[in-house]
Amino acid sequence: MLNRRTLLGAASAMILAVTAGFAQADVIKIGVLAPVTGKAAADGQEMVNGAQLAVDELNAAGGVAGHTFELVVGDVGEASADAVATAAERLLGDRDMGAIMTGYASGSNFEIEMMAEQDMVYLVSANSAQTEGIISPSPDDFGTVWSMTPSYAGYNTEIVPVIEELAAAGKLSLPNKKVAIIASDNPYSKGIAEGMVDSFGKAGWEVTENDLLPFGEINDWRAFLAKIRQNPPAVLINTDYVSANAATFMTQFMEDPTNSLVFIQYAPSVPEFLELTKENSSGVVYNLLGGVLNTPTNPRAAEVLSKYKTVFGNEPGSYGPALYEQVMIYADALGKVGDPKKRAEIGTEIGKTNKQTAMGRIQFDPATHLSVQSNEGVPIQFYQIRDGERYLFYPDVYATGEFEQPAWMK
Amino acid sequence: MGRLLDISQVTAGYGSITVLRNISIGVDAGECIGLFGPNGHGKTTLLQTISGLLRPAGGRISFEGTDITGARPRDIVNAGLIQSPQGNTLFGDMHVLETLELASISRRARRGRDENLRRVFDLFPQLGERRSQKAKTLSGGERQMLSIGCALMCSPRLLMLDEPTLGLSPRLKKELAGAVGNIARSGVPLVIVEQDVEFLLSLTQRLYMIEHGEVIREIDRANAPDHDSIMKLYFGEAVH
Amino acid sequence: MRPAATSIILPLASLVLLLLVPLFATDSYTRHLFIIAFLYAVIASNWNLSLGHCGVFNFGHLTFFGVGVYTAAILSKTIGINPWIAIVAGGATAALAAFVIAAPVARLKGIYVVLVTFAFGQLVMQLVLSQAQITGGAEGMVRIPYLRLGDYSFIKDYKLGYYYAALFLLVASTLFLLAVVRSPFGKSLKAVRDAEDYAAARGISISRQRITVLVLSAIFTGIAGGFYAIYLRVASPDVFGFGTLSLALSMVLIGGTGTVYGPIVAALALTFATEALAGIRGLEEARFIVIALAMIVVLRIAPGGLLGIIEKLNIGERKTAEPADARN
Amino acid sequence: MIDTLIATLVSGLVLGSLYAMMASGLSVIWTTLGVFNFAHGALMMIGAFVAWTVSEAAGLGLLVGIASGTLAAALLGVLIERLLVRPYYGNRNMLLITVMTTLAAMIILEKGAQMIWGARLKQLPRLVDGEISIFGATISAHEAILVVLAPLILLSIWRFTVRTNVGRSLRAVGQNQRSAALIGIDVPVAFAIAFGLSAALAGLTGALLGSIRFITPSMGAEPLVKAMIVVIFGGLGSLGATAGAAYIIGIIEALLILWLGLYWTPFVLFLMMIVVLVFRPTGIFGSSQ
Repeated sequence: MLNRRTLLGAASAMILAVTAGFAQADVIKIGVLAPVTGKAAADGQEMVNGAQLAVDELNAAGGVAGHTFELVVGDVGEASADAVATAAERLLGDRDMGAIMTGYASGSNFEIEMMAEQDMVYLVSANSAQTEGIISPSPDDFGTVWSMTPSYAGYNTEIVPVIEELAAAGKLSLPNKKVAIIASDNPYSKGIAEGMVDSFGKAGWEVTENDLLPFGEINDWRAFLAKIRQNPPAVLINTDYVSANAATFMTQFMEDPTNSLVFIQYAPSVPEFLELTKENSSGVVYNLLGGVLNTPTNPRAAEVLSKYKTVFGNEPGSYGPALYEQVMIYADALGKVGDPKKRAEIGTEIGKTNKQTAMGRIQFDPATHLSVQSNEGVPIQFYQIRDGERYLFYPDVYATGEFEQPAWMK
Repeated sequence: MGRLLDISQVTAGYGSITVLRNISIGVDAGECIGLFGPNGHGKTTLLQTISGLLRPAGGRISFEGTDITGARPRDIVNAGLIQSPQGNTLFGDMHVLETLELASISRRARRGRDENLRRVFDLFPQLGERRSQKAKTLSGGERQMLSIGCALMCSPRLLMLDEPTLGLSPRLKKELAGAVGNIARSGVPLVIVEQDVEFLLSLTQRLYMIEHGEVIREIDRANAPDHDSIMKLYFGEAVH
Repeated sequence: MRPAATSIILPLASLVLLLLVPLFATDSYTRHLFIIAFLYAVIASNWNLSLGHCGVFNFGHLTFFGVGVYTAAILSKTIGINPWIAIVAGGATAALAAFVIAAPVARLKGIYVVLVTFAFGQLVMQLVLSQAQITGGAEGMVRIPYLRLGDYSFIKDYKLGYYYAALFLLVASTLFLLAVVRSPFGKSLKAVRDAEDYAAARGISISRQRITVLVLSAIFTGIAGGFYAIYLRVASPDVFGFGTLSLALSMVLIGGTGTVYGPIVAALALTFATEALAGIRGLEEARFIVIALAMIVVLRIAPGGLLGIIEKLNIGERKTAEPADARN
Repeated sequence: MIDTLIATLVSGLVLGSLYAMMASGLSVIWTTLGVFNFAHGALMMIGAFVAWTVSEAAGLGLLVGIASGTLAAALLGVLIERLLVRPYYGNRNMLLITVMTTLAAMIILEKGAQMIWGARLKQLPRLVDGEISIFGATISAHEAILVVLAPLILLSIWRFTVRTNVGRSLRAVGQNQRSAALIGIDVPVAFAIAFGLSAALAGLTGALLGSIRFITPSMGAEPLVKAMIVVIFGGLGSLGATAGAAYIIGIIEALLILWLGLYWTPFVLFLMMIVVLVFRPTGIFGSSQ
């Protein structure tokens, strides 16, 4: 025991000595923790691209407070715990690391604790329910960790009033007050489905189906759809966010559509969903929290999107612009603090952010470290896809088009 | 020169185990010879080496004057040097006729296919009766017939039979011996590996006695000792 | 008699070196890599006990690891048992799982062993996925309690405590393996591996041996799983995935498996080699290709290491030189 | 209720056709060489990607794409046989070594595909558009083609192995290599043909599936596992048993999804696989030795 204490002391002393010597580095590294390989590589590469875009732009403008930036990628692969931890350790172990960005690295966001332990600035986009779960018991321990996405609570509740409003305004005729919900077995999908069941129930709807699928590749939705066709609900909801699964769902639904409004969680916002479903997705509805708010009243979004497209040649989903903005938020905070080594201070500064971004106006809730959801802040956005175009129809202030009853509904 | 099959100083084995040691054997045109000796002393290994299933570690094998040492089995079959292997199960799930037809796959054999087929069915009428039966449903004797039939379908210029009577009843043995005799009389030179000395003596002109991978004695018709003394020599008193 | 240098001095010297590593590697990243490498070394060397020393081609070895992971996670987080005990309990449940799968494995041969153990792994994974209220389903469990020793907490010490704990685990596992291999039982394993018929004739029960060896190989693998869960504070179903399996398998194969130490050395080498490649942008996928190629090359040209065991797998067929008639 | 049942059976038929094509390829290699090819799913994926590249990226049309995908997979299959399987002929542990080498091949193909084609999902257009209604159950016309095509392909492979000398020699080599060599069959060539044929089947399956599912580097994993279940269920042996088992598994899977839900279906399938392996390792159609 004595031995270990001595060793520990010696080691800590060495670390202090070493870190002190490097305090004046003028190139700050920005880590991106992302699934660059494996199944989620499309998302991961978009994250890297978004961050790279911001870094290049900052460097071209001469850097921030005398510092320029360099991007370092930590690949989490298939997001196994040791892959995420190893990549995170590698980034954390780099003495020039100023901040780490991610869209999502693990499904559980467990790496947040690793970041907080070392006072590393960590900005994350997705899985806000997990982030909230980790941070809200003791927000002060996570001074450097902030989430760009607001609480997912809006996903659970907002859909009911939006649909009822559409019906009341005569834009949507609902044959009955039944809803069928299918979810995939992961906290995101399942949590939202449970929330929706609750919200619809409270509003007096009958939930006719509430199925759960294993998380993973689903190639055949026909068994579920067969049940739907037996007893068609007015609203059909799928909260599986995997775009390939959702695209298959949509295609198989359209083989023999029922008189139901189809709502799919998140997946339709991914660019390839459109490519994959083509005309089959015309009419589908989805919503986004913390997604790109591409509307005339928020010109920032169009600007970021067009920059991204110019450099990388394709349309990004949410993660490219999100990582771009994350780097920019860090850069702003760094500009105020000046010294990249004062990460705790930078974290505090990030917490005070009040900035118009591609996602809306970002402000953070000190209790949860999530961005604040509101029409003036980061709004929940409802979209409808029609003929390959996305129409933002709710909230009205940002609307880029009207909702129209899907062609398959009588 | 001039020997049909000439094996000189061949050494072969499996991995690090040497089975054949500098063995030399020859077969002349029109001749039937027998290989004889205790089990596990290299007779089957020798046939496998000749057929190209095993690559010899040393020595030379030539057939009709052509060097075939280390040639591929398929080329050796094409040359007409055919083996009917021991303890045959052939292709269990293939029909008799299918098997025989397949056996004439080599370029040379394809030409004589119909004639060979007739010859096989003449020789083994039972096979003709069972032509659409799967090989695995045949009796031991019939399998042996099919195996020899396959070899004949290859249009052999030299036929090597590895223990054709193994495990057969005396009656079947006799029947098969008759058939093999017919093949020999039709002019196909034979190399026969057998435990049954009487069977061998009745068919062959010469015998090689093989022990520990070497030829320890060559016996001509002329200097043949009688049956009992051969048995004594190799199997001790206890046989019979 | 082997020279003392290879059997005692070299391992001891390596151990001393590893004990000193934290003095030089003061950053938590390097130490983390060592910890992960130690865990893989435990997995690979124990796998080698069934694969190399007994010739049982167990494709579900990582299942034992996963069982350990979830045991420790559930016991320490859900039930609140001391993490140290939870880690050791991982070994017990893994051994139990090994016992369950051993029954069919003992009866089967060749490819059927591969398939049944693979299926078993998939079955356990499906079970873990489907019991989401206990296991956390697809996303797994997080915030698992961490280790403490008295009032010494294992976090925020730049992983010093975990380093030595993992090293201790590796040393214990290695001593255990050495003891097994050198015991009369270990020698009878060799007899079975090298001549199944002969061993059976001498009254060695082959199926009992296979069961025993699978259970023994699971113990430290399960403990390593428990340690993994407590160390990373996560349990997620990807431990059952193909990625972990093929990485561990490549360690066993590339290490060469005549000895207990081969897979251990390979685990250390491969962990650092792949991590070095992981740092190069744009080559993230390539590192897996490099490992796969290394596996193929070793299988092809390094018979000393790998073909040694392969030769000894599945013994008992005498007609060795015949072209592959390996089915049964 | 009847409608649902019919829809389920049709869905099982689609699955069964897919499994039959995958599993018969696996089975051809198994019966001929005694090799269990873990790269089979990856070859299917390559077929789909090449079909996509030729058809979509190069714009040469879907049929040319499918043909190229099939051919590319076949060539890769022959290459795998040459480099990763042939060196171990005659080794008594060939089966287990090739499990490892083909596993390595799978990793290389999957990761290589990701490097070449990137991470974004891809899809091929369908051979024909529109839907077809069978007894009130609707499937896409493309899937209907798959359902019709699969038995035809299997039948022609079966005829090939029964009627032609090349096909027969594949069977002969599978049943008894030594005897096959002794009647003049070129065993290595037969092996290469078997591998090429099997890989071509995988490639064709991939190219056809690429219009229904999405083309990703890991798209072959699930069909490979299902094909494994099928060959175990049918017994590692004859083509007919494999095809029969494929349809049975397809329908069982569809029924399980209907009755138990997607959630428990994989669990039950794997349990079935273990039970069959333990109690009848030769498969339900195989003769117990």
